[in-house]
Amino acid sequence: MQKSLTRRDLLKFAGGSALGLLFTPLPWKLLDDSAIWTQNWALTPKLSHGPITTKFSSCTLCPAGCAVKAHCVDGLPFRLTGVHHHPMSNGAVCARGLAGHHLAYHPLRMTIPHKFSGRSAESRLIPYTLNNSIKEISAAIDSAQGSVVILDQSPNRTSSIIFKQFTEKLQNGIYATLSSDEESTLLALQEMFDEKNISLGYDFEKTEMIVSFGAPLLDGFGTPGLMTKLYNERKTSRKKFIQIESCQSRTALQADQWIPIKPGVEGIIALNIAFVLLNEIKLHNQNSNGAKDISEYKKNLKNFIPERTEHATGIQPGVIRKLALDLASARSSIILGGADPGGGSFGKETEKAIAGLNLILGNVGKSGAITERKNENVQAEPWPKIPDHSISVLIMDSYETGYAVPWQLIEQKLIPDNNIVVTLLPYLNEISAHTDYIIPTTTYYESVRDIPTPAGSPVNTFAISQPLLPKPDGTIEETEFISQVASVLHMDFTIASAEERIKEKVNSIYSTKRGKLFSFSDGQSKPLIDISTANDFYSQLLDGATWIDEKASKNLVKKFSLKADIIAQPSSQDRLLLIPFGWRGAVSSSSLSPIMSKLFQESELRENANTVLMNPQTIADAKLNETQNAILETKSGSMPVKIKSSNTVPLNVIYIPVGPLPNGSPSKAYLNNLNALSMCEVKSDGTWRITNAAIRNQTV
Amino acid sequence: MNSLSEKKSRYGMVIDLDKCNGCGACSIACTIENNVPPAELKANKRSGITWIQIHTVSNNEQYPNGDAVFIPMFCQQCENETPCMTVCPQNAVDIDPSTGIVGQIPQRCLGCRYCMTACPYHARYFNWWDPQWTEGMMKQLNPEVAPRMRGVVEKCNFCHARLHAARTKAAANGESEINPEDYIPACGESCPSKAITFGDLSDENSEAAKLSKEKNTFRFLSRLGTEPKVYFHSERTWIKDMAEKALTRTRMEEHHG
Amino acid sequence: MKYTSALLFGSGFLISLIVGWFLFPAALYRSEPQPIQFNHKIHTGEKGGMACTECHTTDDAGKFQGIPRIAKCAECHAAPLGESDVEKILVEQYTTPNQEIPWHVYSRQPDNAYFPHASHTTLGKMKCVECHGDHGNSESLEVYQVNRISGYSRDIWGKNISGIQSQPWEGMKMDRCVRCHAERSRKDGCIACHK
Amino acid sequence: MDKFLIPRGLQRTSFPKFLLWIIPWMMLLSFGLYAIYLCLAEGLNHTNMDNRFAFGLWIYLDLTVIALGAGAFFTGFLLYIVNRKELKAVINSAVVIGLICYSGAVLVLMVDVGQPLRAWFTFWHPNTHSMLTEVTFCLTCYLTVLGIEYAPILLKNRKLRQIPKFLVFEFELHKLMPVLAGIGTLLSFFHQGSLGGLFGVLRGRPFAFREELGIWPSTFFLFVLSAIAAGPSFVLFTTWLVQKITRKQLVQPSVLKFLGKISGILLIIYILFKSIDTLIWINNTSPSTGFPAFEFYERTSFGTWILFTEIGFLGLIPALLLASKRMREKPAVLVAAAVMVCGGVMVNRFVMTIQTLALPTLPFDQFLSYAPSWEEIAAFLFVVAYGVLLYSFTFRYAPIFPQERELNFLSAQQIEIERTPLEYSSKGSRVLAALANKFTSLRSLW
Repeated sequence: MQKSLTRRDLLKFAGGSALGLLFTPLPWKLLDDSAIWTQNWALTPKLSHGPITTKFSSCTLCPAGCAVKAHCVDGLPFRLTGVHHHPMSNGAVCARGLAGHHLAYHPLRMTIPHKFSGRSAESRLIPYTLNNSIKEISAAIDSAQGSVVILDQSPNRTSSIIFKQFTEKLQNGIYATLSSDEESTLLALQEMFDEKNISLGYDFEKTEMIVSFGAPLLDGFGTPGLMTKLYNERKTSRKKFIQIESCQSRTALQADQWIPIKPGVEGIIALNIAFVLLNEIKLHNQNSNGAKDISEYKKNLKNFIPERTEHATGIQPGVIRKLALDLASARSSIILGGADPGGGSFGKETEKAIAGLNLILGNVGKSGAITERKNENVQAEPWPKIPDHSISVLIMDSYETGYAVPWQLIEQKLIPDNNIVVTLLPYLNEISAHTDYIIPTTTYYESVRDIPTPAGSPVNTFAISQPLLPKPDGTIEETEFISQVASVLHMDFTIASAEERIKEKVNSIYSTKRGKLFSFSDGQSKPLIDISTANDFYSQLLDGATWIDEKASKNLVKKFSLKADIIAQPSSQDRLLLIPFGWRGAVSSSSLSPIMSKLFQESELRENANTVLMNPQTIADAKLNETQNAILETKSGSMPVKIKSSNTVPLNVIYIPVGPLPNGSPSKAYLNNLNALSMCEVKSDGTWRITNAAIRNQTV
Repeated sequence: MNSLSEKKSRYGMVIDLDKCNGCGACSIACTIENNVPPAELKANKRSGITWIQIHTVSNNEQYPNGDAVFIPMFCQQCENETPCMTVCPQNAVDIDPSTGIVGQIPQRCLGCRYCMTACPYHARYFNWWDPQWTEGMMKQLNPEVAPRMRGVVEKCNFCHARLHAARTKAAANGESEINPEDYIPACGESCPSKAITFGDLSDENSEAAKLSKEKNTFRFLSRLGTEPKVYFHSERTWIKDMAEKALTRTRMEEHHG
Repeated sequence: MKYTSALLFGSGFLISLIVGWFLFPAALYRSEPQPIQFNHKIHTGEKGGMACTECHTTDDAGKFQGIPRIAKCAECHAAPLGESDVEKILVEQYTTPNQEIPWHVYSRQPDNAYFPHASHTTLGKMKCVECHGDHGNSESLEVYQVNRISGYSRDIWGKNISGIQSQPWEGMKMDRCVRCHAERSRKDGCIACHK
Repeated sequence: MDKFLIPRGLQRTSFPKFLLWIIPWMMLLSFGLYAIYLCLAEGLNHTNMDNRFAFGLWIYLDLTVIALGAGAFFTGFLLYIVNRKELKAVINSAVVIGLICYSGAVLVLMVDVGQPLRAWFTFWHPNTHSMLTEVTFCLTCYLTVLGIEYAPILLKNRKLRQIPKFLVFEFELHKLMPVLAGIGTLLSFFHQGSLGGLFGVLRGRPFAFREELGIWPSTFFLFVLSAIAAGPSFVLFTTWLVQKITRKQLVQPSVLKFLGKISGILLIIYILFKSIDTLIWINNTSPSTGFPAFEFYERTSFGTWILFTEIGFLGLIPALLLASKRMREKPAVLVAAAVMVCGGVMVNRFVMTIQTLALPTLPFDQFLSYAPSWEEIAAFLFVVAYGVLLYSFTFRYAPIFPQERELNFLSAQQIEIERTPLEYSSKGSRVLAALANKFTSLRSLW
């Protein structure tokens, strides 16, 4: 008989199969595999299984050029560490350097040339062919009314030589450099001598006393490994760190003595000290008679009796006298200033006043103080010396120096609305966003680069940074670009490849037979003469080694002038003062590995670009409160900022960090005109440290 | 059989706060070493994954009399009643008996975050987002540390992968003990001011063991009785008092007359 | 009539058993051919007479290198030694253009597993065979099967879907490691073998 | 149209009206479902929780609903084991409420964890020291028990009763009830306690940490006590609410009073122990770890007032109200007190979860704040909607309240006069007024 299946029959069937399944591996295996799936799904990357190797190189992220050991998998670096016992870097690499191998893959990285549709914040960035850009740039050079300038931001490389030769071949060409603030005191010192082209360096290791006017000695100055080593050994080596600075910086916190001062009075204090030294203390090594202008210098010092300027500086005369006495009694000392990577130098006159103290104390040309080193610098025109509104074509080799450059500083030299600016830079950042052409050069660890003597080094050194990463197509070496321009302009000018140039340099060093070679792999140094051939020397440098020259022994007995024009007045305190500060290498949006967001975004260790530091009292006076959004105003414009209260900053001052924005890539508008630097006014002497500002509630 | 674990070590760390200048190198080295992804766009101090959080701690004096130290805070490797270990429902956290290191196995973790509420040092981090690297950085991951997936907890384990490497090396040479020089966590190795001393606390002659017994060496929240293995050293008494809550102790005495 | 319900129930039960034991495994694994039919026997047998460790080396840090890179093959096979087609493919497609061979690794463990060969072979005096079976004498490579869900090689779970293995070297899941370590009464934390 | 499903002799609203009632809840349900999808598919970055506030709204609500759901096991315990027959009137309702609370909690928990697919590891590799393991085991087991207890209620459905097998099954199940009640009580005792232990064991959180009595911290026992004290109150409140909404007398007033009485007495005991515990904590436990208790209240927006609200205003007062016979007689007071009891438990759970996490432990750290994201709230609303729907359907198709028939026999015959919603509100049910404005006539809704 017919029987149709009812719903209840279906239930029975289902029940049976359900029970059956429990007796098969199916449900249990599925349970297991689904869990394993969550452990291996495609949302998390897979690791490479290739062989692990190590290579040596040198960091090119800042002039210090620390030695680096790269641990690689499948030939790509996954970890960078320092090289132990290295004479300068001493086994240390800074936070930024540790992540240097990421920079090639930065979100703002560019691998093909780009052209801006205009200069305004709205202008768009258009991908462009290399040939067209070179044609247009060459044409501009050809038809330039004003000067054609190559601005080299990390001088004394072998590339710098090419730049210089190229500009010399042009009738209106200038090869210019922007001094890194680290050596500003030394440069001032060099200018004070009659004899030109001498080059100086700090002999920190042997000195007894380091008096720094705001130089971040322990927060990215010189070679980090060396400075921290000296600091840690200061108990045994009887070294004293004295910091004269308005804010309680990292260095001030750690220094043996911190002398808090009002902002912008460094020059006055320097002359205060000079006064005490020359009038109240019997200096055993009286050196100032070398000065031609000693008499009027002394006469001028009368305005700088500590008591007279106390109201201006806010320091009791006692403090200054004590400091002067310590300096006089120290066997050797170094007095240096400036060098905030964001704030820039104090300006020539102040630097002279500070540098002069070294001359008075006879610190110059003395081991354990400021020594002369053999001058191998590529002679260049200092940027400030270039007349305003005179440049019609500017080529910036903006190979990161780690120091801030406000666009205004560049702009004031350009012929208004009739100029072409080219950046040889693989990133879109605060500088390149203003230019017409961005020619993407190779970046860190992508090509062979030479590491010239770092600024402020007491001896000459040389190292080679060997590439660790593949060179992306579309990028071009800065000198290759120059040679292509040259050929378009039909200049008789052949440019050797980077390797060849470096080989030449190596040969010239080898021919001197001077100095010793420190090898990274075995941590041993051997005299240069022990190396059989120049090629051998080259290959050793390439595999990881630093050449260190002998110390220049001869003492400087030269005529110099001490004159420094300082007005015994502090900067006006009627309004709030805006003071930019930075961390070497972290002063632009592009120069940091995305990993650095750990310090800027995921912790408050480093302030990111839209956070200003203010004294709680100042915040209260301005009728604001902490972590509130506010509007910062200066002559140059206004920008939204977050307020952070801090007891490390003085009253009536707004400290604004020059650094990357949190949360990824910044907007063109930010890059162009909404960043800390653009808020600062660039003075005639090329400084931008102090600007009058106001801050108000966002809602008002 | 391989007798690596027969010798019982207690790895620990002493951090000299007077040497630390808050440069952040340890934090970055740690991040790279352990394949921690860059900050997600929306991530912040509280939701990000930074195994070594460096806090700037001030004594709250007014300018210019203030003083401050930088305190790298990370898993303190508690030894006694390890808060996170005892609460984990499925043994994703445990103490390695041969090293005393508190291990976290993200692949076992179900992401209940109970351990995070248990940790007094806030040194555990949850993957709120899927990890993300730029294309090229993806090829630069440390091949010896497994990346974590969304929805699990992770934390410092004294760069345990480096101990693995050291053990492999020793074993290949037929040795059952590692060479202490082969095992230094990334933070200790990278610290430019050599503020971090790492070593075996149970080994009397190790530098770390010696420093951990010094007068001005202290631990944070030691009165919770969890016996952390990360020590701090500073001549500044105020931070010591703060860390051990010695001040609150005196305040208590006032409070109870 | 009164048996219908039992019949229905039973049939459902039976169908499930068939699905679970036979159809499911077939569906769960995806087969992928190896790029080259490698013959271990030729290399290790009297013809080649090589030891496992001659190709499966460790680096200076003692890290096991797994399947050798193409450079190793090229040491002998830069040019064909014999007439076999397999070798022809090897030379033409891989050693000559210096192209790595995209092997499928039967015993590939997940990224979070740390297995130091040195500790087991050098210190622990274990033989390759104990974990990998007599792979070294195989004449050809069996087809590589991958779990569609977990992405693991089938050899990790073992050939038998039930998880019960006939041979000691079958199956390479964690419980196997744990068992062996337990037998030797080793006290290890999870991170001793996880990274 | 679904008349054939509605229990005999009981009056239920017409199907369209019923549809009108459930549609908004359905919409809420799907809204919540969307939020849950987001959290599961894209990760928990959709919540406002973070590394410092690792637990949030969800855990807090889990603890709360489970505490309130305790009515299920405790009523069962009193009915089947202590043999208080009068509770038969509410047992079914209590069970349904319990089922809703527990399944809801487990559901939210599955969204709360970062890797739900690995949740079963807890059974495969359990850490026996962890309170959470205890909770997970008991919760899942007890949920099964509730399921079994719920089955007979469903089987009372007229259509299902036609199947003889089911009838027998139901009968058998009823014989099983005392056993189930016993198991349920045992399980509940453990997980209610473990939920308290969850925070009591946090050595690293001195605000929550408590000394151990035997193997469990004191919070273990306090949670059990507070749960069984609040459970009956919640059953009382829900029953009253259902009566209001359905405009039906469902249980004898005496039953509610009895529930109130139990609640009151237990609450007095709880308050006693809680006060002792708090005193020990303030004077001993907390300071010994370097955290003087007063600090917790002085550095945060949660002043000591929250402590007094919890123990005094929402603890002692309702306890005394419910304990006194005279007060219980006043229906308004009875219900109000019950609500206060539930509120008290909610505050207690809030303090244990949210405030514990808001308080910093490291000396240089600040007090934290946290506000749930819309996804978190939506996911919770999902559970609410799910609860209301499950209850509505059960109420409509199965006779939950045994006394309903005789209590409503007359009223079912007599013709009622139409009333305006306002009058309902005058009856004292704010909820009713709100709903009344939504729908034309609530009386006929059921």
